[in-house]
Amino acid sequence: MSALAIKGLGKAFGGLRVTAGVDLTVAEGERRLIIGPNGAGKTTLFNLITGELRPDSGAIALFGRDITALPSRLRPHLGLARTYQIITLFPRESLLQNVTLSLLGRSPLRWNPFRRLDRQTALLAAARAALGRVGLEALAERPLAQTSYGERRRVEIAMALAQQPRLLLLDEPFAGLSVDERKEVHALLRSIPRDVTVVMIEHDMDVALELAERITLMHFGEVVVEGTRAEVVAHPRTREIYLGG
Amino acid sequence: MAFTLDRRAFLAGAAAAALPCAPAIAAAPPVRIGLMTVKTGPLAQGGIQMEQGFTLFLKHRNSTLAGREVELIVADTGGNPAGAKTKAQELIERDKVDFIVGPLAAFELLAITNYVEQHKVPMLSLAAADDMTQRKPNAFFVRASATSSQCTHPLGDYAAKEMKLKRVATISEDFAFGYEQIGGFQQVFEDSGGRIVMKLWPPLNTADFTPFISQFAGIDGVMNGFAGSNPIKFNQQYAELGAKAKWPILGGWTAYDDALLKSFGDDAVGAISAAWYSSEIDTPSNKRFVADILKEYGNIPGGYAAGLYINGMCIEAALKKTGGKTEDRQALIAALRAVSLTDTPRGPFHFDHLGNVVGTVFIRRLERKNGKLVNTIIKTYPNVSQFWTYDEKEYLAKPVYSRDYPPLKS
Amino acid sequence: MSRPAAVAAALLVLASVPLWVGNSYYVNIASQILIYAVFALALNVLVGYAGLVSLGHAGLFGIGSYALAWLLADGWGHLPAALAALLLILGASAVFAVLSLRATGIGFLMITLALGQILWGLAYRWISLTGGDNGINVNSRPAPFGVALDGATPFYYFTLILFLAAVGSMAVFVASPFGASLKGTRDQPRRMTALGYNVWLIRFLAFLFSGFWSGVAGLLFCYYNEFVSPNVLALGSSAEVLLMVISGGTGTLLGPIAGAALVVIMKNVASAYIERWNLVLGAIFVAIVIFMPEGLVPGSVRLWRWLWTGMRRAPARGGAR
Amino acid sequence: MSQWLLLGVNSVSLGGLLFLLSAGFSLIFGLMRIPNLTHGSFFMLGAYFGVTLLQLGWNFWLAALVAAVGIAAVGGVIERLLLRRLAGQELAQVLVTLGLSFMIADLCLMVWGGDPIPFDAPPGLRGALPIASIVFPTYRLVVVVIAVVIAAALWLLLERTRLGAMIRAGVDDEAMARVTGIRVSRIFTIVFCLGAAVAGFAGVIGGPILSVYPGLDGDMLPLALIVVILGGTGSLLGALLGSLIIGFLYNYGQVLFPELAYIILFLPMLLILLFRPQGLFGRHVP
Repeated sequence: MSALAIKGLGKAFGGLRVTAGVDLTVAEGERRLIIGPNGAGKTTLFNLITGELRPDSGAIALFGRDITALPSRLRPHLGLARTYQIITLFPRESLLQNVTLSLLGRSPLRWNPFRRLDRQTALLAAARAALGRVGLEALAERPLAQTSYGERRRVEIAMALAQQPRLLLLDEPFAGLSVDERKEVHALLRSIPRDVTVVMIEHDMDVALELAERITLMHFGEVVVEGTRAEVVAHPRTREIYLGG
Repeated sequence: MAFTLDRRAFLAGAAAAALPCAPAIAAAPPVRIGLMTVKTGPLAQGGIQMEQGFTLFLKHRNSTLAGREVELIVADTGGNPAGAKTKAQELIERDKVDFIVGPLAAFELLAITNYVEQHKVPMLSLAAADDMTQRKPNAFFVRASATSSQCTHPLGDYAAKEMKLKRVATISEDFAFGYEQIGGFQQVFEDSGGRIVMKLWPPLNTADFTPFISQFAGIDGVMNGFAGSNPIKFNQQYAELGAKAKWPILGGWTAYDDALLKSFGDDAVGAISAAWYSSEIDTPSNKRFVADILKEYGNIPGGYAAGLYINGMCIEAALKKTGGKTEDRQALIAALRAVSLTDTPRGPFHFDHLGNVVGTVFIRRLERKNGKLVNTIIKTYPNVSQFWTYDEKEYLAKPVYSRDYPPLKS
Repeated sequence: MSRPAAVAAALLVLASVPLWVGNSYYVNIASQILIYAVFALALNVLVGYAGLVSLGHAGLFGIGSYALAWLLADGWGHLPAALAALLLILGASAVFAVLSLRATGIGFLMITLALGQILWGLAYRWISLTGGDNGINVNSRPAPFGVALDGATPFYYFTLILFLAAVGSMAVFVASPFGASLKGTRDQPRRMTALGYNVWLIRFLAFLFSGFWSGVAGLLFCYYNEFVSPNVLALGSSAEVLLMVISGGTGTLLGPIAGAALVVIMKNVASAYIERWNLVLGAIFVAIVIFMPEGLVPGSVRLWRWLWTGMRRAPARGGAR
Repeated sequence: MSQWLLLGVNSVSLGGLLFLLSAGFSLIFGLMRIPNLTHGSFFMLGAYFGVTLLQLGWNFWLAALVAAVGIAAVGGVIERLLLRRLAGQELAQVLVTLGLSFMIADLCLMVWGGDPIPFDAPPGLRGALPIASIVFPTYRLVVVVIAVVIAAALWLLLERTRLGAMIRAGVDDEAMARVTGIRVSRIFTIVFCLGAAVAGFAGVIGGPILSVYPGLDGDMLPLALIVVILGGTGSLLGALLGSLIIGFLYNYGQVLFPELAYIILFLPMLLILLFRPQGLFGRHVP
């Protein structure tokens, strides 16, 4: 059974087709990299997988279950998590509260209006652990607004990991990071256990290619090439798209 | 920008003005009068005039009534019921007033009537809600102006008997004051042989009356009960649409109040109205009142200013009767209700056993004389009671005039 | 001062109001402040914690007032009438929520405004039920556990108890996991969905909570005035309570209370001394926006901190010299 | 029959006045995303300015133009001193615009008193014109002409000038406009002044129909809101068509459904909000 199976996925905004007949299959435990020039429809594809956008055609299956019509909010409960290219965190809250919200999302506790959140020791310990995993435990109490961009990127990843995903979608996790930060995030992504399937959009080939087992190249909303790193790099269409064909 | 500190400051100012001729006033504390008026928002128009009328009265009396100094406390209700309630509490519980004068609107009065009665404070109000002196009387209330229907009763009589109108349409704001005015008119007009064929109720904040005016047809006159700023808009639109040329227009006192004359154009000329006050009345006190309001405030007074001036006269007469004493509230209200005056701005009047005025109602025609608009008195109905010529018991057995009562005859 | 000490001091001050304000009139003003504070706190659940600005909340407040007045006039007892009114409020809140939560932002504001105006129109026009602009008189206050609430002081304590219950429930709510979820939907609704939250349902439940306390405030208002008229449902009333929340400080517990005190005092007490009190009130709102755009309470805290650190730093600098 | 014709003509006329009232509101709301709750106050203040000039013996049209300029100045001061620093803070905008409307209403009461002040239409336009079987006040027809002229002028300004292009760019995408080097802050001031000016002008033009009185601001603001919701924000065509629809709804609704008089405008507004939140002719969801 594959982690993600997409068949004939299509989406258009007005007259503009941003996703056209995409087929994509990702095996369980696989590390998949999606590349393509700006406007290729990579983030749109993520939004379709998470349900933030509704496809016009096609089907999406998560671990063998068809989720095409499933409301977006239920998909995290099936083990789907993502990070965003443009950081979408909770600016007024501390790092700990950010990660706690992520943990709460999969806990029935989130409906409880009576108990004090700051007394939920198990939950908070888990949130601290998640921050620890990305090396931010020392900053747990700091308001998000007072952290650096690189730190926020790591919070994004910590929040996604805290959801205990089976399929993790990473939207440009290295964007805007310094060399040192890249190394840290790189190590962090390498440490993700194999029972988590990872699909990543990334422009930075140097770091990304090393992480990926298979690569999908998209252009104008379509899958152009798919294969191993060597196959894709060697493919004439890749050169054509990236080197100004 | 100067903010008037209007409460204690007034007392000081008035006392200073009175000094040269003031007799030695006994050590008794001043009589405290609370004036509930509206000085902010859309109802301020009438509220400001109310304050003018009462202030002038106190000035005429050097702020001394029946030998006692008067302290006036002015409270702005903001023109809403909850505000009126709070201000009534302020006046009664904090300032411990002996009389309440006001409030302006019926819905303000209804919000405080029980409270004021419980605290046994005599209240003199312009608010016209019929039932305040009919089916739900308040033992501490007197009304020297009129009930909503008190003036429109004789107007119905005049329309049927003198104007010989047969089929009349009515139009008034969609609220109790409108219902009661129109109901009173309909009752007497139909009892005198006329017929109301159409009743229209535009919402209070109607910007354009054209959709209503356009519905008039098959009639020989229109009766209106507008108040506030609506009469200006309505009469202008009534004339513009050619309705005025076809059907004579009649109205209650608020629709053609003398204070509105400066705002009307020729559109309103010819309107027939019924009012309990007219600036044209030839009594000494009215001449003085009109001249001084003109001098002090630059406008002709109407019912709001006159009503408050007359309320002041009632308080004065009652105090004279009690020898200036205010402690015995039962005696005070009894004295107030026993007041009977002849030389007042509205002419002679007295109160009935429910505390409502019995007095003259004037039928006026709006005319342009020497370039000025005036309401010329064309007929007077003396000694008009709130029950008109009906038997009180039978009258009170019927429901209060409302949107649907009396009903339209089909 | 520690937090429990501050709370104890505040409770002491509130509980002793009738002893030191001197006159039953001021006790009544204090009751009014508490009633409006409950209302403002209720609206703050939506405005401050859910990021949903309602301009129709006077509708819910008014339904509470009217339902109570009507049921009492119909001969119901106080307790059943109040309970039935609260049930009705929950129902009305659910309808308001289902309709208005089709939008957020300005759309939400406009839908609530339209709903409020429609209710106002009904109250005005459905005379057989509401008495039209004459309103409905309520002739008695309840006597819970045999304590008659007719005087200003007993009624103040009755209001104070409900006020404290409201503040307490808000404090618990805000600190709870559900409160955190609600704040999350305010800041990043899309992210919240991706985290597995049902954003619509969270907002809906918050709306019910807000509507419930608005209704309680409406019941108190009805008992306080012993009178209801369409004025309580008017757009002006909705705007007034919104101004209380914003001027005091949204998303805080003390802000709406401070805002309620400001408006009630300006309207009722200051208006006795300042003829143009509307002008002054407007100017105060504008000044708040200029000097404390986050609202009176957070703004004062900021100013106080700034002064405090400034004062502490100044002598230290002097010593270094 | 003639009643329905009269209502029809009046619907168009009222629509014209409503357009003048709401065009500025729509522009300001569309470009600056500011729900300008002082708009009704601008209308009323314009009417008071106008009537004061008329009482000094000024020509009607000159008075209307000068009142518009005066309100533009008031609007400019408010935008520069207050709204400028509140970009994106909707709650603070609500607080400050409502606070200002309190102040303006009370100042007007202080200066002009509580009595309604009537307006005369300009001489020569005071009578009535026969149209088929009815007579209709000439001035009300002139209002339609004025509305059309203002609509055309605004349209030309928005569609045919460089300033207009910049404004439209701002309406569609503020961030994009900034990137392309448009000085958005100056555009904002210009648009706010323009919107205020049209409102003030409308106050004078509406004077001979509505007169001016305390509370006129509160009567007008909801109408502007309804028109903009119905027509869609930031769309001139939307404001025009929205005004016409409200004109017809108001006139025929009052006659056909007197029982619904109080909700005849808010019910359609609610339905539009629920089922077509971008308005009938709007470009985006507000």
